[in-house]
Amino acid sequence: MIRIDAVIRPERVNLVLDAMSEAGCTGFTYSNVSGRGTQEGVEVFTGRGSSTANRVSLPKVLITTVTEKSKQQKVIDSIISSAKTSESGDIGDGKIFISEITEVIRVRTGETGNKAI
Amino acid sequence: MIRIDAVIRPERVNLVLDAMSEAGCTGFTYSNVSGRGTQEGVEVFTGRGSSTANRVSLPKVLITTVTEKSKQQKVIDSIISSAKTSESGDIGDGKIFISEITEVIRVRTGETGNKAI
Amino acid sequence: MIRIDAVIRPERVNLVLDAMSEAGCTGFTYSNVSGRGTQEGVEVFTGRGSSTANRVSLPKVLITTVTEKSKQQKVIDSIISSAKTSESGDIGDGKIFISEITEVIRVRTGETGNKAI
Amino acid sequence: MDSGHTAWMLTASALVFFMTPGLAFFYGGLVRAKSLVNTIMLSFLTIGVVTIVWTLWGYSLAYGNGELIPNFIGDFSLLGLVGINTFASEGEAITPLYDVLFQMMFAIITPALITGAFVERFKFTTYLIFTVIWVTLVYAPVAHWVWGGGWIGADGAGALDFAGGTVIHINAGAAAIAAALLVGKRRNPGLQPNNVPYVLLGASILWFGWFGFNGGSALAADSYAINAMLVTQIAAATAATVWGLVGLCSTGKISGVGVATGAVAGLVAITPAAGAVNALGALAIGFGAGLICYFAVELLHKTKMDDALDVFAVHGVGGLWGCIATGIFAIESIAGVKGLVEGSASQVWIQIYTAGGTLIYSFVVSFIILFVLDKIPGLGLRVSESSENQGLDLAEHGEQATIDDGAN
Amino acid sequence: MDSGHTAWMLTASALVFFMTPGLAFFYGGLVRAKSLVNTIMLSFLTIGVVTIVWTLWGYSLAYGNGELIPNFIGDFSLLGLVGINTFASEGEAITPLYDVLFQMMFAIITPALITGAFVERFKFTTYLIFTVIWVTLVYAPVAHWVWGGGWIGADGAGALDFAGGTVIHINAGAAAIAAALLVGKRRNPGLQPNNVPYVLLGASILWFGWFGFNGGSALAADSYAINAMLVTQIAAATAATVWGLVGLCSTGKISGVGVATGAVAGLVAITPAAGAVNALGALAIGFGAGLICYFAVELLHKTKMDDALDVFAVHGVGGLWGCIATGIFAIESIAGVKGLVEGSASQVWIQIYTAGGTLIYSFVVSFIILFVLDKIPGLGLRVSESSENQGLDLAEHGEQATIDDGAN
Amino acid sequence: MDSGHTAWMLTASALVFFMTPGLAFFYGGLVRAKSLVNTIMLSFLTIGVVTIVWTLWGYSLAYGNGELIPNFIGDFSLLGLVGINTFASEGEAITPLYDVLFQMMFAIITPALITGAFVERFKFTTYLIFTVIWVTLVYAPVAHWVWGGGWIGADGAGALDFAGGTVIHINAGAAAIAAALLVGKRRNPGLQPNNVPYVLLGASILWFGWFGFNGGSALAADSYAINAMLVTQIAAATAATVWGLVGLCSTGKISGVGVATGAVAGLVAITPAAGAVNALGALAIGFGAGLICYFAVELLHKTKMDDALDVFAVHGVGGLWGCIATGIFAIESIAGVKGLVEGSASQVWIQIYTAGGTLIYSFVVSFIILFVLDKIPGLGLRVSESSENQGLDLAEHGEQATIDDGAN
Ligand SMILES: Nc1ncnc2c1ncn2[C@@H]1O[C@H](COP(=O)(O)OP(=O)(O)O)[C@@H](O)[C@H]1O
Ligand SMILES: Nc1ncnc2c1ncn2[C@@H]1O[C@H](COP(=O)(O)OP(=O)(O)O)[C@@H](O)[C@H]1O
Ligand SMILES: Nc1ncnc2c1ncn2[C@@H]1O[C@H](COP(=O)(O)OP(=O)(O)O)[C@@H](O)[C@H]1O
Repeated sequence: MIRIDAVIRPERVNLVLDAMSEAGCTGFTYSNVSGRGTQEGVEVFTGRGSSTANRVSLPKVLITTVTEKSKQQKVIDSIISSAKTSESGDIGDGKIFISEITEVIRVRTGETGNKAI
Repeated sequence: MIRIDAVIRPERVNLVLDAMSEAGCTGFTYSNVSGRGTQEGVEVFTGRGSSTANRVSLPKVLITTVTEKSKQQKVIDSIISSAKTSESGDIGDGKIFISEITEVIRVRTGETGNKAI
Repeated sequence: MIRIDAVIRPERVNLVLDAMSEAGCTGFTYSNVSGRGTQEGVEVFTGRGSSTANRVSLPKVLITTVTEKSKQQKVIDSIISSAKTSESGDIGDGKIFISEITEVIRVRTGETGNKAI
Repeated sequence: MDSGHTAWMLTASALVFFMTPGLAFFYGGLVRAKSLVNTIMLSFLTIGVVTIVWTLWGYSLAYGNGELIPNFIGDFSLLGLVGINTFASEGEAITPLYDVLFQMMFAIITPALITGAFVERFKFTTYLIFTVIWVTLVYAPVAHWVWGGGWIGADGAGALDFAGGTVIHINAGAAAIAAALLVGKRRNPGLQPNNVPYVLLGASILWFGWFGFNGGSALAADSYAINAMLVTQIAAATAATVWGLVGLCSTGKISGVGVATGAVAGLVAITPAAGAVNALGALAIGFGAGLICYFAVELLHKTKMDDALDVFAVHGVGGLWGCIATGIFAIESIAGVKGLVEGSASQVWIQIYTAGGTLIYSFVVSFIILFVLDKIPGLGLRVSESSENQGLDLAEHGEQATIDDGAN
Repeated sequence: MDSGHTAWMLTASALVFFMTPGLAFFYGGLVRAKSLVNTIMLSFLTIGVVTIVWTLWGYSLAYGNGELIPNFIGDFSLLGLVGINTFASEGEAITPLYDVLFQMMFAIITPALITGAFVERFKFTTYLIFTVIWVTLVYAPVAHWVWGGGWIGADGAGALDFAGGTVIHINAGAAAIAAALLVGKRRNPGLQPNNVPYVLLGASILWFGWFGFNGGSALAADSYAINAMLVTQIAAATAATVWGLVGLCSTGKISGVGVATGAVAGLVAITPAAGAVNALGALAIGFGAGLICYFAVELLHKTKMDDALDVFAVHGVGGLWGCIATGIFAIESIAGVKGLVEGSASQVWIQIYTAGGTLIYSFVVSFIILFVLDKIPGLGLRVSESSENQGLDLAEHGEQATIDDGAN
Repeated sequence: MDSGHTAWMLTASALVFFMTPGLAFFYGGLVRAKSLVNTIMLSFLTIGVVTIVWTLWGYSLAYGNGELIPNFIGDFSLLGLVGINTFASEGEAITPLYDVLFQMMFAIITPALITGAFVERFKFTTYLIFTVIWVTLVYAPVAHWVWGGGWIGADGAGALDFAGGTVIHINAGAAAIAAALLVGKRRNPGLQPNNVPYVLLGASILWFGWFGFNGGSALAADSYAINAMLVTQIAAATAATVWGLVGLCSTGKISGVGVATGAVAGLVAITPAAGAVNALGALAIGFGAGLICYFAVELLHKTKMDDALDVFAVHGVGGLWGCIATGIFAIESIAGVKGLVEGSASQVWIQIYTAGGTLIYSFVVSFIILFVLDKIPGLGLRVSESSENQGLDLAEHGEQATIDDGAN
C-alpha cells in the first residue's frame, strides 16, 4: 500500500477530492497548512495599513490518502489534472509525495491491509 | 522504528492518548483534520437556514506517534480498544496507518534512534 | 529522496525555516499541531479562574520538507542549531523524524524525482 | 428646546450608526473565511464615504430648501451643510442639525445593505465609486420622495413609511438584484457560512441599533417612540421564531443563521409600520415576514441569479411585505389613517404603488450606474479569477482575517 | 408627558435588550467549540419566544389589573396588551407601554441565564417549551410578587429589590440547580473555555447593558438613576478586581474568565441594592460579591452537580448576597429605610425571608416542570450520547461555529 | 432637575464605558494570537482598578473642592465620594454624581490607551500597580488643569479642549513613549495582526462610544451635543477614508486595519475640537488627521522605539493635531472664541503651549514612575524571555484565546 500526500491550492480541494474518488480512492484526510515553495508569496500589510511585507508562506491544503499500489498512477493523474489551474500549470499548483505504508487497520473491524483501505 | 498515524473521532482523543501512553508511547503529535471515509457525512445548512446539503467531510483528529517496532502491536491494540465507540464498532471510528521511520533525532540533545523517541 | 518531519516550538518557526533554506531546502509545508512529549505541560485555568489543571499538550509546529538524501545531514544540523533555545537545549525543543519518500511529482509540470523537489 | 427629545435623538443616531458595523459582521459571518475582511470593509468604508457625500451634497439633494425637480429631488441650497443653524431657534424642539445627523446614518446603511448581493467577487474600488454615485442618484431622490416633500410621503401620495421601508429596504433590495445580475455568479460559492457567531453578533447589534432606527423615527421621545420600539421588538422576535420553527418542520433542525435572518426580516417588515400598528399588528407582520421571506429565499435560490446573501429576499421582499402590511394593519388612533383591518382598502393601494415605483426606479438607475462602471476601462465590477480564488482579503486588502501561525 | 424620562426609558430598554446577546457570547465562550452555536442560540431564541409569551399573556399575569390569586399572580385583563393605552394620559410622565417594553427585556434574560446550567447536553426543542412554561409559571408570578403588588414588594413585605435581585438572579439560580440535577452531568466537560475573547466581549456587553438594567429601574432620568449607574459601576469593578486578585494569590495567575465572572458577580449583587446604597456601600457589596462567589464556585465544583457555567454560584449566591447586603448597606436618604449600617436589623430579615421564599418556589416549580418534560415521550431533557459527542452545533443546528476549510 | 440632560448624561456615560472594551478588541486584534487575552485584559482590568482609585481618591484629586497645589491639583475633600450630594439641589440640572460617573469613564480609558505601547511583553501585575500610580500622579492633575480649574482650562490659559484632546490623548501618547522606551522592543514582533475582524469590531465600538465621549462632553442634551456628534462622525469618516486612499495610492491596496486606524485618528483629532468647529472644520480636521497620522506611523516605525500599536503616532500626534486644529478652525459662534480661520492667531498659540506642557509633564512623570517600578525587586516591567516566547496568555493568565482541540 502507498500513501499519497498532495499539497494543493485551497480552492481546488473539492475538485481534487472528487477526481480522486473517481480514480478509486475511498478515503482521505486533509487539513489546512502553510506552504512555501518556488511560489513567490504575497504582499501583506504588517501593521496600520501603511507598510507591507512579503508573506512567503501561502495557505495550502494537504490531502493524504492511502491506497493500493495498483491505483497509484491513476490517482496521481487525477490529482494533476484537477489541481492544475491552467493548461501549462501555474507556480503554486502543488506537489505530490508518495511513500510506502506497511500496514492499514480499520478501527471498527480490526481488518488490515487492502481490505481496510 | 515505526510511525503510527491514527485518524480518530475528536471526542475520543483523550481516551486514546491515555491508552497509548499506557501501551508505552512516550510522545505524540496531533491536530484537527477533516476526513472522508465510508462514513456518510452530516446534513448542514448551506445558507439562511432553509436548505441543507451533505457535508461529506467530518471533523477528525490525526494522532501521530513514532515508536519502537516492538511496541507496534501493543499500541495498535490500545488505539483500537479506546477509539471504538461500541462493542461492534461504528462507521467513522477511524483508521490506523503504519509506516517505517528511518531515523529519529531529539533536538535538545542530538540523540538519535530509539533513545530519541 | 527523504522526508523530514520536525516538531518544533512555534516561536522558532521563522528561524528554522530560514536555516533550512540556507541548508538547501527549496520547499516546506507546516502547520500548527499539539504535542506531548517529556515536556511537562502548562497550568491552565479550567473554568472561572478559580481552579487550574495541567494541559499536557502544548502548541507546536510541524514542519515537513522533502529533500534529496544527500542533503539530509546538512538539513538536520540546520534544524537542530536553529530550534534549540539554549546551548544545552531545553525540554520541549522538538524532535525530528526521517522517512523515505518513493516519489515526488510537481503538479505544474509533471516532473518527478529530484527535479520536482 | 426640548432636552428630552434631544437626548433621545442623540442616542438614536448613535444606535443607527452602530447598525452598519452590525451589518458588517452579519454579512461577514456568512461568506467564506477568505473574504471575511473584504465583506466587513464593504460596510465599514461605506460609513466613511457616505458621510462625506452626505455632508457635502447628499443632505442638500434630499432635504434642501428648494427642489431642482419638483416632487423629485431637493436642491443645492445646503451644500456643505452651510446655512443650517447650529443652534435651535425659538420654538424649535431640537436644532436642525439633528436631522442631518440622524438621516446620515440612514444614508450610510442603505448602500451597505446592497453589498450582500455581490460579496466575494466585487472590486472594492469600483464599489467606492458606485456608492458615491448611488447615494447621489438613487438614495437622495428616494429619501426626498418619502421624507423630503416628494411624491410619496405626507405631502404627496400619503404613503405610510415610518422609518424607511421604501427608502432603505425596497431601495436596497432592488439595487441588489441589479448588482447580482451584472456582476454574475460566484465561481465557487462554498458550502457553509464561515462564522455563525459573527452572524448572530451582527444580527444582535442590528436589532439593538434598530431600536434607534424605528424608535428614533418618531423624531421625539414620546409615545410614538415607545410604541415603535415595542412593535419592533415583537415583529423581530416573532419572525425569528417563525423562521426557526418553519426550518424545524422542513429540515428537522433549527438553524442559527436562519433565526438571525428571520429576526432581520421581521425588523425590515416592521420598519414602515412602526408608527402605524399596535402589538397585535406587529405579531401579524412578524409572522408574515418570517414565513414569506423564508420561502422567498428558497424560491430565489432556484433562479440563476446569485444574490449571495439574499438581500432581495430579505430586504426587498420583506420591505414590500412591510409596506403592504402597513396598509393592512394601520390603526387610525396611531397612524392617523385607517388600514384594511379597520375597513379601508385605499391605504393598501397607496402603499403598493409607491413601493412599486421605488422598486422600479431603484432597479433601473442602479442597473445603469453599474452597467456604465463595468464598461469604464480600469474599473469594471468583478475581480479577476485568481483574486476570487485567492479570496478578496489577500487580493484586495493584503490582509487575512485571522492568523495563528507559529511563523507569524 | 416627560420627554426626558421617556428618552431614558427608551434607551434603558434597548440596553437591557442588548444584555441577552451579551450573555449569549459570555456563555458561548465558556463551552467547547462544538457547542458554541447552540449555547448562543439558547439565549438568542429566548428573545424570540419570551417576547411572544410576554405580549400574549406574560405581562398580564405579572402586571394585570387584577389578581387571579391575591398577592401571588396577576390576571388575564391585559392579554395581547389590548387595553393598555398607547398614549400617555394627562399627568402621566410616560405612556404605560414603556413598562411592557422594559419589563419584557427582564423576562427575556432570566430564562437565558438558566441555560448556563445545562449547556452542551440539553435538547433545544425541549428548552423552547420549557421557556414558555417557565415564564408563565415561575417568572410572571415572582415578578408580580416583587413589582406587581404581590407579597414581597412595596405593597407586601417591603423588601428592597431595586432591579431584580430576587426576580431575575435568585430565581434563575434556583432554576439552574433544578435543571442541572435533572439533566445530569456532561459526559466529557472538556478542559478549557473555547473562546476567552467571547467571554470578555459578552461580559463587556452585559456590563454595558446593565447600566440600562439598574439605571433604568429608577423608571426615570433622575438622581436615583445616576446613583444606580454609579454604584453599578463601582460594584462590578470591585468584584472583578477582587476575583482577579484572589485568583492571583491562590494560583499565581489572573484569569481573564475569572475577572469577567467577578464583574458579573458584582453586577448581580448590586442589582437589588442599586436604589439603596451609596458609593462606599457599593464598594463593600462588590468586595463581598467577588470573594463570596469565588469561593462558591470552588465549593460547588466539589459537589456532584454539574451546573456547567456556575449559574447558581454566580447568580444564585451573588443574588442572595446582594439581597442581604441591600438590607445591610441601605442608606435611609436613598432607600427610604435604614439598613444595618444605620442600626436597623429588620430590613435584613425581610430581605432574607423574601429571597428564601423566591429560591424555594423557583426551585420546586422549575423542578416539577423539567421533571414532567423529561417524561413526555418525544421530548426529554437530554440529547443522545452521539449528539453530545458530536457536539450540539452539528447535531441540533446543522451548523459549525467556524469553518475555514479549503473544501468549503 | 432637567430629565432630558440627565437622560443624555446617563446614556453618554454608558457609551464611554463601552469604549474601553472596544479598545480591548481593537488592540487585541493587532497583536499575535498568543497574547490576545493579555491584551484584552490590560484594558478590561483597567476598568476594575481605575474605578476603585477614582472612587476612593482620584475624583477628589481632580475635582476636589480645594486645591493642594494651586492651579495644579485638587485636594482630599471628596475622598470616597463622601460629601457629594446624591440628589440634585434646587436649580441644578443634574445631580453632581453624574460628573463623577462621566469623568470616571474618561479616567478608565486613558491608561488603557497607553497599554498599546507595550503589549506582548509587559508584566501584568506591574501594570496594575502602574495604573494606580499613574491615575493619581498624572491623570488626576492633568484633568484638574483642563477641567478642574487648573492652569490650562477656562479658568487658566483658556485653552479649548472640549472632550479631552490633552487630558486623554496627548497624555496617553506621551506616557506611551515613556513606556515603549523603558520596556524595550519586542523580541519577535510577528508579521501580521492576528484578528482583523476584532480590530474592526473594536474600532466600531470605539466610534459608537465616542458619540458619548464627545456628545456627552456638552454635559447637556443641547445644540452643542448635536453639533459635537455630527462633527465627530464627519472627522472620523473623513480620516478613515483618507487613510484608506493614501494607502491605496502608496501600496495598491486598502487595508482594513488602516481604515480602522484612520477612523480612530479622526476621532482623536476631533475630540478637543468637537465644541468649537462646524461640519466643514470637521472635514478639514479629519483630512489632516488621516494624512498626518498615516505618515507619523511610517516615520515612527523607522525609529528604534517599539511603540507596538502606534499609540503615540495615533493618539499623541493625532491629539496634537487636534489641539492645534481647534485653534485653527474654531468658530466664534460655537467656540466663543475666534480661531485662525476667523483671523485670530492667539488661540492657536494657547493650544500649542498647553498641549506641549501636558506632553512634557506626562512623559517625564510616566518615565519616572516606570523607571522606579522597573527597579523594584519582584516587580520590573518586562516578562521573562520564555514567557514572551510562549505568549502572555499562557504565561500570565493560564489561558488560551481559542481552543478547538479534539482533546479538550
Ligand atoms: N520539498 C518540499 N517539501 C515539502 N513541501 C513542499 C516542497 N516543495 C513544495 N512543497 C509544498 O508544495 C506547495 C506548492 O509548491 P510550489 O512551489 O508552489 O510548487 P511549484 O514549484 O511546482 O510551483 C508549497 O506551498 C509547499 O507547501
Ligand atoms: N484510505 C484512506 N486514506 C486516508 N485517510 C483515510 C482513508 N480511509 C479513511 N481515512 C480517514 O479515516 C477516517 C475514518 O474513516 P471511516 O470511513 O469512518 O472508517 P470506516 O470505513 O472504518 O468506517 C476518515 O474520516 C478519514 O479521515
Ligand atoms: N514519539 C513521538 N512521536 C510523535 N511525536 C513526538 C514524539 N516525541 C515527541 N514528539 C513531539 O515532539 C514535541 C517535543 O517533544 P519534547 O518532549 O518536548 O522533546 P524532548 O523529549 O526532547 O524534550 C512534542 O511536543 C511532540 O509533539
